[in-house]
Amino acid sequence: MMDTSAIRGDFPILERRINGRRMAFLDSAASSQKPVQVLDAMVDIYRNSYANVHRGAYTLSQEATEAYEEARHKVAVFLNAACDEEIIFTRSATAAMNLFAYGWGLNTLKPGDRILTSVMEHHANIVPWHIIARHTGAELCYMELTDGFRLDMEGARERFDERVKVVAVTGMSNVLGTMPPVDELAGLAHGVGAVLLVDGAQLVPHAPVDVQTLGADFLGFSGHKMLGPTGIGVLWGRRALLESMEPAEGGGEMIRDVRLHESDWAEVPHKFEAGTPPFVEAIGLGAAVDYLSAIGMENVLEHDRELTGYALERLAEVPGLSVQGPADTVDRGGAISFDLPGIHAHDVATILDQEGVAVRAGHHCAKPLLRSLGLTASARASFYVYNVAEDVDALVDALGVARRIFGLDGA
Amino acid sequence: MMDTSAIRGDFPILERRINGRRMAFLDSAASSQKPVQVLDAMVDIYRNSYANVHRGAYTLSQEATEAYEEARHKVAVFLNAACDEEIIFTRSATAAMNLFAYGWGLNTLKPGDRILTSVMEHHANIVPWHIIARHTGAELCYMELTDGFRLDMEGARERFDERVKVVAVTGMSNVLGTMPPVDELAGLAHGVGAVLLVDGAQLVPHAPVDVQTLGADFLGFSGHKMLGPTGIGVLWGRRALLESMEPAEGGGEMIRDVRLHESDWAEVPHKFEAGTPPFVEAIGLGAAVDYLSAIGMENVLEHDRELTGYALERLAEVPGLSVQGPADTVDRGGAISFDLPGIHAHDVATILDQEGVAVRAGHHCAKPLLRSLGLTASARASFYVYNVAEDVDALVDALGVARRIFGLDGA
Amino acid sequence: MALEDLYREVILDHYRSPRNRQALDRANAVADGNNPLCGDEVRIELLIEGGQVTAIGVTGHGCSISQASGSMMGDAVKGRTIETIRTLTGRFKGMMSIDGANDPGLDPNRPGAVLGDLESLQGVRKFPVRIKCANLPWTTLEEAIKRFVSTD
Amino acid sequence: MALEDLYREVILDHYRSPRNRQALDRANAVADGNNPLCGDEVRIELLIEGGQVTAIGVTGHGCSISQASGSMMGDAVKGRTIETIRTLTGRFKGMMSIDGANDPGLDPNRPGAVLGDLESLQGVRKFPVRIKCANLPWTTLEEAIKRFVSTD
Ligand SMILES: Cc1ncc(COP(=O)(O)O)c(C=O)c1O
Ligand SMILES: Cc1ncc(COP(=O)(O)O)c(C=O)c1O
Repeated sequence: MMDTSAIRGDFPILERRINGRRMAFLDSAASSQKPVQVLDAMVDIYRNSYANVHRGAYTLSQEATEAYEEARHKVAVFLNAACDEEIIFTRSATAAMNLFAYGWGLNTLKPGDRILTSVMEHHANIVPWHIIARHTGAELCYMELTDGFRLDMEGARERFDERVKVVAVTGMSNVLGTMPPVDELAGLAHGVGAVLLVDGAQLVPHAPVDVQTLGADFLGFSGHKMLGPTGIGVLWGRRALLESMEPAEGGGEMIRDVRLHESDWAEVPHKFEAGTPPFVEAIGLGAAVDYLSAIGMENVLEHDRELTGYALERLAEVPGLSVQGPADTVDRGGAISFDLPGIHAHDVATILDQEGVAVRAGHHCAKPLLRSLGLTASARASFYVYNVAEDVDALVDALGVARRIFGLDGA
Repeated sequence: MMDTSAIRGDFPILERRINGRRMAFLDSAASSQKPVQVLDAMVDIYRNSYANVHRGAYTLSQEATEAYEEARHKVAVFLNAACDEEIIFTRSATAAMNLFAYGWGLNTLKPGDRILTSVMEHHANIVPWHIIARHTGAELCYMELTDGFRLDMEGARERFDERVKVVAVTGMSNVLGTMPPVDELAGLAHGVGAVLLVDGAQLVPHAPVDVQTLGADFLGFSGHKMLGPTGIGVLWGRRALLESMEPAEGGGEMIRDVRLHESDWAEVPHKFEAGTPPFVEAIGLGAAVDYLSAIGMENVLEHDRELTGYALERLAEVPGLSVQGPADTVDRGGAISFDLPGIHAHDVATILDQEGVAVRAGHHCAKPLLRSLGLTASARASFYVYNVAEDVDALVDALGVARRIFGLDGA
Repeated sequence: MALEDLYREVILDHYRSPRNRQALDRANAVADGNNPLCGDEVRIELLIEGGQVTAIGVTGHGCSISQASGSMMGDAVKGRTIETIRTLTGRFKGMMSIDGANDPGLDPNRPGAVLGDLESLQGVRKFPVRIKCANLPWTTLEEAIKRFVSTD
Repeated sequence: MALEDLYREVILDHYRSPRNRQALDRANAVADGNNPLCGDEVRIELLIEGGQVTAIGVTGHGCSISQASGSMMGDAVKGRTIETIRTLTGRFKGMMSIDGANDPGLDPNRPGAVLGDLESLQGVRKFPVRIKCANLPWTTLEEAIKRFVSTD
């Protein structure tokens, strides 16, 4: 069990009152809040040990470099990576996915090749493939959903043949909360000789991930959704695959030698980290990983699940409301999207905000999914380590206010 | 005149003692230190107004979005851009140059086209072009240097013909301090219908830049070299050119619509900012820009110039030492590279560090330049707003120690 | 900020029963607008005859504010000259801007184009992220008219 | 940390007058090594005959530490068997590691391969960024031997 009141004490922003009311922050799936420990770790570097990394033979630079590489090590341990070199720091999950799409895809894919993804992907795992498909002549194909908001594995199986060179799938949908069976997809992908990229933007913050058993070959995620700062993300990849992969960006630190008309690449991970990396942000992410590890990712998952179960129960009390996503908490994370007929999601969010409840409204960067659900927008509440049942109650009460204002109350 | 002692008070790290000695931090060309104002601006957002930008219809998200767009506005004013939309936030200067190379270059260049750059470029303005040249079949050509470490404009002029589609040149060399004549290069580039990208990584932190008179069409730079945080950079571009340019990365926020097999792009600048941007870092950069503007960029340039003049004078006292870069302070920034025969640059840096003096040693991510100078490494001292003459004196004294240890003293 | 200022009854009424929600058989000026952030979409179809909008269709989907704004706009511009519509548009956008509160056009005693029901959208100004929603039908209308004029 | 620990006279002597600085006419094991961070480069050429290194060439450029380490290494491995060289390499790298100070191999009274002049590089351990410099010739030597053995 988690001591949420101690945890809440580490997040000063939760004290903020919104429109005079207690704040229920229910938008962690978009970005989480940060504990003071993360802010302190970054401020400490800036105030005491700041200099560019990997570049100076002097004290501050050595200290900063050590702290940066220590952060890499922390992330490697957090994911149970085979070695620190498998951790590539990027700007974000989006940047990680683009690094892979350009570094691997642009240099590998050919006309006739297939990229297999799913309709529940975030734009970050669709749009880069549109671009790479256009440049290479490869074709983008989709796996569909069941009526129960799960990946339709039966239909999916038929999509796997030797034309498929890469499977790019989310570890947890940011709209539905659905967690597809990555291990099974890995088996299918490897069976046809394809590599598997998992979009871990929602999975890594909310569930224990061991890359040695996950089945994926590459995994991208962002720091800011897992208590870390903005401006930092990670691409994890199997070392051997990273070693044979071309870099996407060129610049300093990623080279062994630069001649006038050619360059040779440095070893991994540096090959993929062109220029001055967001190293203070990486150090912040290291502190976030420490914080999450101290709680225990099993406990984080369990806490989310409990709140999700409670929220699904309470939301069922709201007349007319429908949830887009699995109705139970099996293989499901704590992102709950819902539709309240007669009130547009954007109006829901505005009214909830007035009541101190922060939820997101819109297409959640998943337009193909929303379209396939027959929606143009939905509202979404999502949970993290600092949320409590009281937040769910505030949500349900505020939905009552929205229904009253829109005259849906026993009209 | 600048009040350096008031300025130094804003940089707590300058109090650090290195090996028991006062620290002379002379590596700002690699990365600058940060004033408390910048750290406070970022911590304030994290503690009080943090949520993902552009995504939420609730209070925190509106506050964060406003602060982010306000930072964009500050940078636009700082550069005298025609509008805020011309400011694209990236991870760094390197990322800005890669964004341009991929977004513009990969989608525009054809076999037979030429990319014209100079031998004094940083790897960030060479290696991306190696990659793009390989993908497109375009050819990379170089402008050379004069014996006085200036761009050889006579030779350069002959390079300009209608095959040249893009000119990519530094605004200030991080090794030599040389500031090439951007306006003249702009005339030459535009005369043959080419676009001009200026690598402003050193120029923007150290000199007043007005993009409406500079002559460049695109300009990339990093926040961390101008008192801002790591993880943030800028690509400025003329609006009309940005509007016709393809994005490099795909993801959330950069789209107008995403369908299964195609996407439409959002308006500038969002088209180029895929996913969650490093928005807290942008806000930090906004605070850095405020800090620099309060000093006045004319004063920053003048201060650097005075220290450079003084350092060139004092370094001339060191027997055998040779400076790579213009011998005067005309069109020259405060980065001074030098070679001390008989002591390798790396040894110089180690000894200086023991004396509290932080300088950089190596190829400075400019291998083609160093090779053309017949060197494999050099040491470099560089200045910024918090440096004082005492730092230069400490440098010269420490070089004396190095000479003594290596037995070069009146041997 | 009170929610009642935003969600006036007349707005909810237009949202529930939008006017001019039709595809025109015979339109000669059409534009599509969308708000990429919230996904609101609107299509404006106009029949312009003799410098006058003789028919208008406002379709699409979105939040109560964009839908109500479009519905009211249709009523306000139908039968008006392009000239008058331009004045109306300027006035509406003025009302939605930060200093809109001081617009004398909002004085009901003032002669000239009067916003009528549209004035009920004043409360939106207090919810800055929603201003785009209210403006969406109007910028799309401007676009449709611009296209008509340029091909005229 | 005192600079005297790092820049011992014997190191500076090897730096100024490097031994074995030659290209071999007849090498049968060659490797290039570099340290991308500081730009140090080294080339090791070996003539291996009957399991023994009968000639060695150490060329390249770089800082005093990498140059002196390479120079001393040449002296130490010349005439030795691959076997002994492996022991030496392990001992040298051990000396350069964090707990190298406790390596009994550094006891001059201990029998077996003794590092000799190379022990003067012990001070490098206190300057962690320079450890790579000291190790560069050795990792390159290992690479050269590995290539010889695998094509043998
Ligand atoms: C499933 C998923 N993938 C990718 C992303 C993109 O993350 P970021 O915006 O941090 O790059 C997100 C978050 O928005 C997400 O939820
Ligand atoms: C001239 C120049 N260009 C580009 C860069 C790259 O900057 P960054 O490493 O911040 O991307 C630098 C700094 O290292 C530089 O000095």
